[in-house]
Amino acid sequence: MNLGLDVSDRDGWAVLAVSGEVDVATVPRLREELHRLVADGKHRIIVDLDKVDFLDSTGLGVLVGGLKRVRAHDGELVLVCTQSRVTKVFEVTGLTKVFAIHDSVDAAASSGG
Amino acid sequence: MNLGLDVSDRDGWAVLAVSGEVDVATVPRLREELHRLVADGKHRIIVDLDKVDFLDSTGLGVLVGGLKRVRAHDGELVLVCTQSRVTKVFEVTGLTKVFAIHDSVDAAASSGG
Amino acid sequence: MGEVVRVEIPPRLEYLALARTLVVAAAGMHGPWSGHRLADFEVAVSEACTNAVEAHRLVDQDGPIAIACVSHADRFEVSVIDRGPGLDAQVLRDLPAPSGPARQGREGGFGLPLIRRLADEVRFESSPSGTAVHLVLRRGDTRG
Amino acid sequence: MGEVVRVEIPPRLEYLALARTLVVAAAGMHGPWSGHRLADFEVAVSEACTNAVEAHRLVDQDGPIAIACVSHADRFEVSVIDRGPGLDAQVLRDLPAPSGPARQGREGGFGLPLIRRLADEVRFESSPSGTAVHLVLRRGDTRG
Ligand SMILES: Nc1ncnc2c1ncn2[C@@H]1O[C@H](COP(=O)(O)OP(=O)(O)O)[C@@H](O)[C@H]1O
Ligand SMILES: Nc1ncnc2c1ncn2[C@@H]1O[C@H](COP(=O)(O)OP(=O)(O)O)[C@@H](O)[C@H]1O
Repeated sequence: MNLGLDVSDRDGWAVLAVSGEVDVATVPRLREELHRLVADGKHRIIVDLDKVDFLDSTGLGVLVGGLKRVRAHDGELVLVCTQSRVTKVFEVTGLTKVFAIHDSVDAAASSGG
Repeated sequence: MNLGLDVSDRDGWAVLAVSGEVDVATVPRLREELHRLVADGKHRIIVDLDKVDFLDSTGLGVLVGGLKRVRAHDGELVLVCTQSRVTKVFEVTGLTKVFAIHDSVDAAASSGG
Repeated sequence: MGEVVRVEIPPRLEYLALARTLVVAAAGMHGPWSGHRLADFEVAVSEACTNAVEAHRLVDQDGPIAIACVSHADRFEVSVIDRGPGLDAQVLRDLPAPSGPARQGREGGFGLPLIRRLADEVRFESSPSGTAVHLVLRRGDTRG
Repeated sequence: MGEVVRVEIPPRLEYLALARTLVVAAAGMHGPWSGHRLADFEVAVSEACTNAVEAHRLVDQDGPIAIACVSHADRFEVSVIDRGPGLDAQVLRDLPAPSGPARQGREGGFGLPLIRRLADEVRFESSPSGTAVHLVLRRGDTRG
């Protein structure tokens, strides 16, 4: 399946770098990875979507779910994305008001969060 | 159409670098370019197929046709290709006995021709 | 009417990527499409296909889902045709605005809003024996 | 029998690249295929599609060409189905060996030899109302 997931640490944030296609067929792996991070006590998460070629509504749903989970622990989940084809789906669903979307992992890591 | 053609000179050879997909839909442009080169008096031609992703039987036919044309002028037409997906179609049609196939434009240019 | 490319896929989510690949390739042949309009349209088509697969599941329908692409003078049109239970007109009417507050509380339900916003035009045809969703990408629209 | 992906294209050469894209994507879902076996198979499928388009031209047939992909336990099979004039059995019998001398003098006629050599198995079914060419890519074959 054409989805890549890579986890690293950055200034107290867990960085989940996603690549490839996030659709209803691949999204269960993204959901599991987010749940695992939260279960491991990582409540400040940067999801880096810059290498994502495709993101559908189920991808949005899982990110909203992840945000709710970390907030339940007073945490934060922020996004990195510069590609308009991906940011567009956040815009048209009004989720740009819900997620902080940064231009780079650096910018995200130094954000208030 | 997904076919790139680029002509340059190298040590007395005309180098025709082909990229993309050579199939029955795009091959007319390759045929025209080869005919134009021969008409322009270029009778020593290197066809560089290293950037070709796909080559079908009509591509083989046009190359055979080009070879016949330059030979009618005591010229030569040699190929450059290292990709097995492309060399394979020459092998299974027995055309590796007809064409000299080199690993690089340098090797082709310094060949006897 | 223009030439038609039609693909049939098994009603399984694994085939959505293939359906997208086909639609993007077919639309690409009939472009150019400015900016990321084709990428946006791809999302809309994918959502319609996801709903079609889910509709087949609801009624245990193993038959294929059909995706037809037609290029017209003024538009490129993709029809996603399923043999699911049909789409209740009420569902379409009740659809909250994409960016309305009802959306953000839920983890699902972003599909139809994305279809409406990312295709230039959408028509639903539905009966108890299935649904056809017609998605339009207009030529000469420079949005995006 | 496995799941079927079926695509219909207009009988025009411009659509061959799209047919190849679809077949490679469908086969890719049912791999892995060692070495460049899928790339070789792609050439065989493309040749069969070229012949199908040419067959439609011969009889002024505007209808679509169908390409069906089925994954079986032991093989991946692609059928290219046209409504052309049918394939004379004589053509298949008279086919010179791919690397025989008769080939090299001509600029055309490499199609059927490539199909025979680059697919693991080929079956032709033909009648005056059309031809189906079945191309097989075997699993567990490590040639290539
Ligand atoms: N092709 C279809 N056939 C039947 N029902 C459909 C179809 N498309 C959408 N629906 C209905 O519309 C609802 C909303 O769809 P959508 O906005 O995509 O969100 P989700 O699929 O996440 O629930 C679906 O839950 C389903 O009940
Ligand atoms: N699907 C088909 N329907 C009818 N005739 C066909 C078909 N496929 C092949 N043929 C016949 O077989 C001949 C040889 O085909 P091929 O080896 O591909 O070479 P070419 O198409 O270059 O002549 C064709 O010229 C045609 O007469």
